Amino acid sequence: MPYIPHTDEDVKAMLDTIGVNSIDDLFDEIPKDILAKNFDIPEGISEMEMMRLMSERAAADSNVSCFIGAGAYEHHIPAAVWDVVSRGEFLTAYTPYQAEASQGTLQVIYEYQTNMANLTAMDVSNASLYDGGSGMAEAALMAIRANKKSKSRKVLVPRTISPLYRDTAHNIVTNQNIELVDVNFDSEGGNTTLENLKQYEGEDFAALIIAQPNFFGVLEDVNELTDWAHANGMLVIAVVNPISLALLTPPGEWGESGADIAIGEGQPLGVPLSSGGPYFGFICCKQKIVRQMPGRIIGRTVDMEGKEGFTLTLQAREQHIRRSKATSNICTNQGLVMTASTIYVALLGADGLSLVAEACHENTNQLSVLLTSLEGVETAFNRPVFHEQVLRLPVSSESVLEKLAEARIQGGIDLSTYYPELENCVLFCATETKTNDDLVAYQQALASVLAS
Amino acid sequence: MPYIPHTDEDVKAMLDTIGVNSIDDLFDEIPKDILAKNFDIPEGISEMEMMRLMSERAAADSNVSCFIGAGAYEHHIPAAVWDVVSRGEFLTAYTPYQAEASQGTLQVIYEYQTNMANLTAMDVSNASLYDGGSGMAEAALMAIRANKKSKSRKVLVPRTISPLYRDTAHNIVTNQNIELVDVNFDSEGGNTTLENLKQYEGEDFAALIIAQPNFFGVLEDVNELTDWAHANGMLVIAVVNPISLALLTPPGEWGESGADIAIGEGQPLGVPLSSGGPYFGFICCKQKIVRQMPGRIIGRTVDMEGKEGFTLTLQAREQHIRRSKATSNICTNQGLVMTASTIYVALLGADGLSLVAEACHENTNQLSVLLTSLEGVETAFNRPVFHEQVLRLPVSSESVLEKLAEARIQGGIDLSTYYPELENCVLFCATETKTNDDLVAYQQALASVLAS
Amino acid sequence: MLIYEKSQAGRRSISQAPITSTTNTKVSDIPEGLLRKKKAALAEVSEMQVVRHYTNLSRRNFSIDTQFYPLGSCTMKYNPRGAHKSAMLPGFLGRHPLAPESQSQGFLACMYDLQEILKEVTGMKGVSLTPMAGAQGEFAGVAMIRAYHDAREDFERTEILIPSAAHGTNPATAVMCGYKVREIPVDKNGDVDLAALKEAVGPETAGLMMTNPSTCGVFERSIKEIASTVHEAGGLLYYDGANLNAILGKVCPGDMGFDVMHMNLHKTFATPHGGGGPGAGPVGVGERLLPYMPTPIVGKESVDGKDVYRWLDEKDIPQTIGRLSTYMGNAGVLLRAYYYARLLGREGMHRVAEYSTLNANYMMKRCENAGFELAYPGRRATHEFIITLSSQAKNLGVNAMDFAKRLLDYGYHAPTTYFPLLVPECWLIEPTETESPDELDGFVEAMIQIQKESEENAEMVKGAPYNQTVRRLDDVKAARELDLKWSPAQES
Amino acid sequence: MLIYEKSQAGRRSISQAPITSTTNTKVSDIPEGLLRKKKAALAEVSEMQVVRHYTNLSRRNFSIDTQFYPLGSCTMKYNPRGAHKSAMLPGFLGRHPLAPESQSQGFLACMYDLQEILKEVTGMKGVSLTPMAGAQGEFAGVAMIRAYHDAREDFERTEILIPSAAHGTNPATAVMCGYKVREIPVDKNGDVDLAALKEAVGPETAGLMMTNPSTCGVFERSIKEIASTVHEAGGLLYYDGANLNAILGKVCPGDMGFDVMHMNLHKTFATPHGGGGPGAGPVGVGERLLPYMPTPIVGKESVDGKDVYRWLDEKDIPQTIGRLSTYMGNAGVLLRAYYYARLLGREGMHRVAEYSTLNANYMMKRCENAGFELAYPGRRATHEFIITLSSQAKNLGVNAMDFAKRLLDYGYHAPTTYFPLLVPECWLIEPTETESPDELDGFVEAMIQIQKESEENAEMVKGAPYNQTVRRLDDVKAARELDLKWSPAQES
Ligand SMILES: Cc1ncc(COP(=O)(O)O)c(C=O)c1O
Ligand SMILES: Cc1ncc(COP(=O)(O)O)c(C=O)c1O
Repeated sequence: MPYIPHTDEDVKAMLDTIGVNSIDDLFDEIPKDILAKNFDIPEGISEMEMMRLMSERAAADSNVSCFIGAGAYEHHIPAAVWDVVSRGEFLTAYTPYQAEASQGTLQVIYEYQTNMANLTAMDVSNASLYDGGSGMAEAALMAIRANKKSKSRKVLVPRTISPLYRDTAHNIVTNQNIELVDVNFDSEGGNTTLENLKQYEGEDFAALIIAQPNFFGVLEDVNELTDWAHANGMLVIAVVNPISLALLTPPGEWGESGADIAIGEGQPLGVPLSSGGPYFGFICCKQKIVRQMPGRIIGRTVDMEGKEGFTLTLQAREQHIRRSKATSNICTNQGLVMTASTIYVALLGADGLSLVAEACHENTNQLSVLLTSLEGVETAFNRPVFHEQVLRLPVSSESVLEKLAEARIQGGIDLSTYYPELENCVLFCATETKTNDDLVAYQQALASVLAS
Repeated sequence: MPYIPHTDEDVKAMLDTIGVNSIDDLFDEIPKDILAKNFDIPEGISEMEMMRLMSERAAADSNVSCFIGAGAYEHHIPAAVWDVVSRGEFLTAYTPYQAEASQGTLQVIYEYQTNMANLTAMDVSNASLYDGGSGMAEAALMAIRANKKSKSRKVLVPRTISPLYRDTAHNIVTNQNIELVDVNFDSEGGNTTLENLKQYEGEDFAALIIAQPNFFGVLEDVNELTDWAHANGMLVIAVVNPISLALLTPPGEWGESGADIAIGEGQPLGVPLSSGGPYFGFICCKQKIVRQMPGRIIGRTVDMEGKEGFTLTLQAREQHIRRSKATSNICTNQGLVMTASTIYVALLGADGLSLVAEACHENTNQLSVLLTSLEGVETAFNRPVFHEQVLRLPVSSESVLEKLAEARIQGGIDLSTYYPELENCVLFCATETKTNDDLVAYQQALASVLAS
Repeated sequence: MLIYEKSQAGRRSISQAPITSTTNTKVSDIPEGLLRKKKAALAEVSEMQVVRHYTNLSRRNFSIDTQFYPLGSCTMKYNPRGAHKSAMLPGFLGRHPLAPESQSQGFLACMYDLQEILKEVTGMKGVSLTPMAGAQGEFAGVAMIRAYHDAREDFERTEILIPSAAHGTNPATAVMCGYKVREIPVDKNGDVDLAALKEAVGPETAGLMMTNPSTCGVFERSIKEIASTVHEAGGLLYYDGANLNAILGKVCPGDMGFDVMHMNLHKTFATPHGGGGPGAGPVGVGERLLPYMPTPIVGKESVDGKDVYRWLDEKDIPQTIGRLSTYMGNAGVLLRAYYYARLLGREGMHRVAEYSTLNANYMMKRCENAGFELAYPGRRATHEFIITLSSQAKNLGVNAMDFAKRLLDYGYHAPTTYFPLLVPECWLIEPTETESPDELDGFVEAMIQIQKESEENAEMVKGAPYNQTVRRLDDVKAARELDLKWSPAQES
Repeated sequence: MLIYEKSQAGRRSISQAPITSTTNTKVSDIPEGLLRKKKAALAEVSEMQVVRHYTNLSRRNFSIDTQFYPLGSCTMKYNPRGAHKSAMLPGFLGRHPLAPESQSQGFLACMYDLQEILKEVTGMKGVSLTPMAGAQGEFAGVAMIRAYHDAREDFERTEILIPSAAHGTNPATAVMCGYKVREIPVDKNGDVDLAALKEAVGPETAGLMMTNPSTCGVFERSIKEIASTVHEAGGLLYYDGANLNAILGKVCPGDMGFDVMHMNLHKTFATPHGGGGPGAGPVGVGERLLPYMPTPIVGKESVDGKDVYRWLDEKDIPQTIGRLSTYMGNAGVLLRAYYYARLLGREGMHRVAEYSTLNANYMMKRCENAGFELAYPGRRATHEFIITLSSQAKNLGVNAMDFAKRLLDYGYHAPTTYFPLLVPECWLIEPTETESPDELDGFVEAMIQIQKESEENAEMVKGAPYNQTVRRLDDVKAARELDLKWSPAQES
């Protein structure tokens, strides 16, 4: 019996203690007619067989050269990260409800909160949300609660924000009659301009969301946008790539007074691509709205003897205390992945993160130069980008990407799926993991696809 | 500077404390003319680059179906084994010289000693030797010290023992003028018979070494051989596969009074093939000769408060105390791998080891049936085997194995390299990791090689 | 000590720095005004310092790998190392979420198989794996209930009924889906108060959310009557699968009358809790809610006699409530659950319920024999049970929290305390099936010891814990003088 | 508690049992008389019990990943996790030692590269990677010295000279190679007594084994005179590379006049010590010993412009001393060392010596300033240094062992005590280059504290340790009442 330690003698002795004859007797309060029949599922197999099956399936999807980004990035993850994270004491602990027996996890979260607050230049961070997309939904809900000046249940959401984020957030907030209002972008720059926003001036919105860099890799004029939103009574929600924050102005310093809430996908900080999860969403905010924050928060305190220690705090926001009046229903979050990010950030430091960001940026630029040297291939937008780029091809991007895939190059994503106006457009990136040979291999593969 | 934490300020402050101007000043006792110049080695690279290089090289050697045994076996290793062994506290500790700060390692070794002693049915075990082959050398040296009745520096070594072991042992003992005397084998049975030994009766030998199963996979008549040796004043050194001991008579029970020393390669107990190492040699013996044992031994004792604890003991045998009169020069042994074996044995238990042994045996038998169904392929010996088998092919085994390798099947080893008389013979095995499809794939590949 | 306190300006784990390419243009193409001015205040430490710091931090945790951890409602069972290893295979870790389907067949096959297994063992008609935890599974479920009523243009249904014993996520979820919550009381036997339920249901009832067994640790015996009551009123039944471990393989939620449910794979399917997550909360639905399932889902087709897997999305499920995560959810957790499901297999599933129930009933009996007061003495334990320490609190001044803290000194993690809220001074104890009777006995012995200590020296017990890395912490100070991050100023 | 004490007959980690094939013939073909009669007495426990047991055991260890561990002569530096990960790549773990060369090019390339790097940084002409630890490297080296003399039919040379400060493996090795050992005294400055050496050398001298810096923690200044003395007498010089960390990249043993040496890759090249092993002890040789190197060695050829690697054995090196291990040695350790060497690279090698020397000299100075007595006060420290606690032993009754045990309570592993034997009450302290000054300072502070404690309350210090999982252990009882394994009888 996999994972069950009981011997026949154990069972007999235990049943005797309980005073029943069989294990089935313990189920005698359950109406007989709902007891399950046999299942049509495979018989149990051994670890050895399963490892082989899993190895074969994992191998089937490997040996590819990946230039897809679109919110999830292939970065080098130091070996130390997952070696330490996989220690049983991190891996198999529960949420730190008994603080004295969970100081390890609690201190890690406190350090994580510090990292995220300092990276974003915000006042406080929570202990993680599920992921970037659902995090944006939580941020929108939080902004609506927090914006005391606004009665609106509407939030302005530029179309330069990831369509996957917008979709996710919409699906989560819509049941509360909250509307995410699309804002168009400048077709030359691929960014959101004041021009695009003008029509909403004077209207009541709870918040404006600003992504930096945006989904196209394009850099928004975040200072201008932030000030515009604040001037119009809106809170500002920043959606940022944490690696980029080593280089780019952090949300806390956008415009005159900084963003009010900053969220994003934590994956770039030491989390493997892993088909999309587990990642983690981060959310930071200004101190004054911390009580509107969803999710767990850890505080530093002292014990009976005055010794420093850490504990869950501000729990009155959470579902297990506040129930239907909670700031969110989130309970289990992404603790382990957040732990990985904490170790990753410690290993890299601010300087290391800068180097990673620079290397990604350079590789992407480099690849862009290589690809646009091919006949008919050009960049789609004329604004500065960070570490990701949109190219327009002379032919259907869908079929080009398919053909590249046959050469085991995952060349990016076909933007026309999400933006009908961006026909033949491909969104790609080249992270620090790519060598010059990798870039040239992409160029050559694309050249031969275009030639064929 | 990889792995060096010092900042420029650190260095300056430290030099100030020391009272020198530069790090180079610290080397001022070294004659200038022997200071090294620049090296012609590659520049340092990053973890990311190195991981990529290593991944590519590792991948180059994979995707093979391995039917080679010959002393190293591909067994399934439960994931828990190396996950736990890789914990920093096991991985990065030193030899447990400070017992109070090393109870983890010490108790593991005590449990390891117990496992090996109980598996072999011997009285005591040490804490590991380097590997099986060098372990046989240590056993021969030990037997010569321990056999008070014999003045001989000669040991009888049947040719059915691994030629790699014989070679290794010879190279190690020869400098002490010790001779390992070859004993021939029965060409029908592939085993060592009393007939083969008869010529040595009456001569003075310190010991007879007996391998069970022997290098050909053939089962020796260990009881008969043991009694013969004892009757002739020799000690008996058993060379055994620890997995086999779940099924086969343990050395401690061979013949009338059991083997005196038992050694072997520990690799089958949870240690990856890993190109030949690190593995570990085990050595067990009768209580009365424990003071002749090489290597570390752990004992159970109590602390000042009477609490159970573990410590290095009988150190007067070892080089760091006894120096030139030590039982061996061994110092660093194979601690971590021995730890892996301890966890492996705990996971499998006696019943699990039996099942592994049976599965290997069956798979090998099964494969043997499949292969000998091909025209001209036959088993080379007529005695019962365990889990390994010699086949005679109708053509050169070297070229057959080469062609199988092209089909990514490693079909076994070419015995004629080691035994000129065993022309066209292949030694192979099929462990529990092989499925029926794997066996059939080998058969089909061989069929097509033979047909070509 | 915090990692920042070990930091030294200029120190680095240099081998982790990527070599930048030769061009050296750096970021000169980014406008100055968009660049960061001041370096973020992060630790500057060596690789060894990092490994040592976090290794030592890990050692300050209780965990399943080191201790018995009978935290009620949390199902702290053994997390197979093989599951971890197989989900960490480079091929799985390296797959981009938007990789083409043609280069994703290995992963998709696992997901498809898992969907099928979960459907079968829950008696549901469809499963979507995408929710990233139990609470998100709840959200998906209630959102589907809403989509169902909306599709029928039944817009009057504005209430979700929830028994008072329910977990906080249930009411919080209902509100996130735009519903009002109406609480239904629980009677003294731990059952839902049927009369109260019957009074509460009506045309405003969108549905009922409940677990069975409930968080009272007992099986809701009138489940079929509850189901028909709600169904007759036009509402749907949501099953909170947090307690699925109690009935896995023995009772299918579908057969109890539930229309929709989530599974906490990080509980019932043994994926590690990770100190707070990640989990996975797939939803299963009956016939009626099939059209509304969240995307993406994995579909299987036969192409030239070969199985080909592909993502199903809005195009395939036009009435879907849509995606709830950026990509497809917590894939790595799902792979671990798949591993676990395959190892248990057909004949292993029901043993989960059987042995977790055996362990709980054995412990309950031993506690009772030792003089501890059961919350529901006439009832069978399910996979968990409740004792109340009210009399200890009243007579000895030692409450449930004191008992819990003292238990840590004995090397056992405390059970869930003060939940469910309706039982005073309660401990919700869930041993799970993977613990041996020796551990259960050791735990009960410790309780007996603490009882004795409480009688002899209550103050000592109230001062617990003593053997942990810190003594009892000041939660009030933590909440009053918020200290939520380290900052350089504060320290220097 | 021992794992056997958690055992229950019939319990099993069932998911680890291989499924046996359908034929079910089992082992009926094996004669009854050769089969085991009674099941071996091993633990019968569940997978979780195993994980929990050994996880908890690991927590009872000091280690580099958790503590500063300045054990002299052992070079306890950071063991990069990346090295571990790359050696654990499935492709490397799965390669059979006898796999065909055509399917081994990845592995062989790593080994070839490592040979080349080691050759270059030691100034040797050839390197064989096969020895499995330092002591086996010594064996290989001395065996080659013997083979060299034998080949010249110079059979009179029966002695190996060894300074008295040498590690025990040196004399033990010499004896294993059939030599007599003659000890050479060390003078009060830690240098070899040159006069005594000159007296000892002669036609019986096969060679001299020594380390430089010696285990006295000082650099042997007269190394060139020592070398010429031995060489002129017809002997060869063996370099014990255990202290290579002190000079890596700064001085090549070849340039000091050594003919042969070993390297402890588990010290200088940062492979983990594993609680006692495994290590790797490659040997490097000068011109004269090239023909005798142990096999196998990896050679490189160019075939059609492509590098092809292959094993060299007796066919290629007919005078080889032969193989010393069943296969090729501790391949996995060698891969880790290769990783480390590549990360350091050309410009990183000499920093090892520089910063380990800086750390040692800094600590030595701080110890001296704090009033501790240095064994060789006039000398520079190398990568390690010695203090003697004789005056503490004499005046306070607190000896080197007591100091060491008390240090454990401060969270630091003790330095090497009572080695080398020639310094009374000594501590050999080796901080290594990977420790930051903060750790070094903390250690010295602890020593100062213990000194104070010894002056104020010697008994307390002599009773240490107090914070470990056991108090001081009874070694005498361990040796007198041998208890070397658990057995069922003994316990029940
Ligand atoms: C009864 C019950 N329902 C729901 C949940 C929420 O699940 P999750 O934490 O996965 O979001 C929990 C988790 O503790 C629970 O115990
Ligand atoms: C000076 C010295 N020489 C030789 C050795 C032996 O090396 P190994 O333990 O690798 O066999 C050691 C190991 O401690 C040593 O310190």
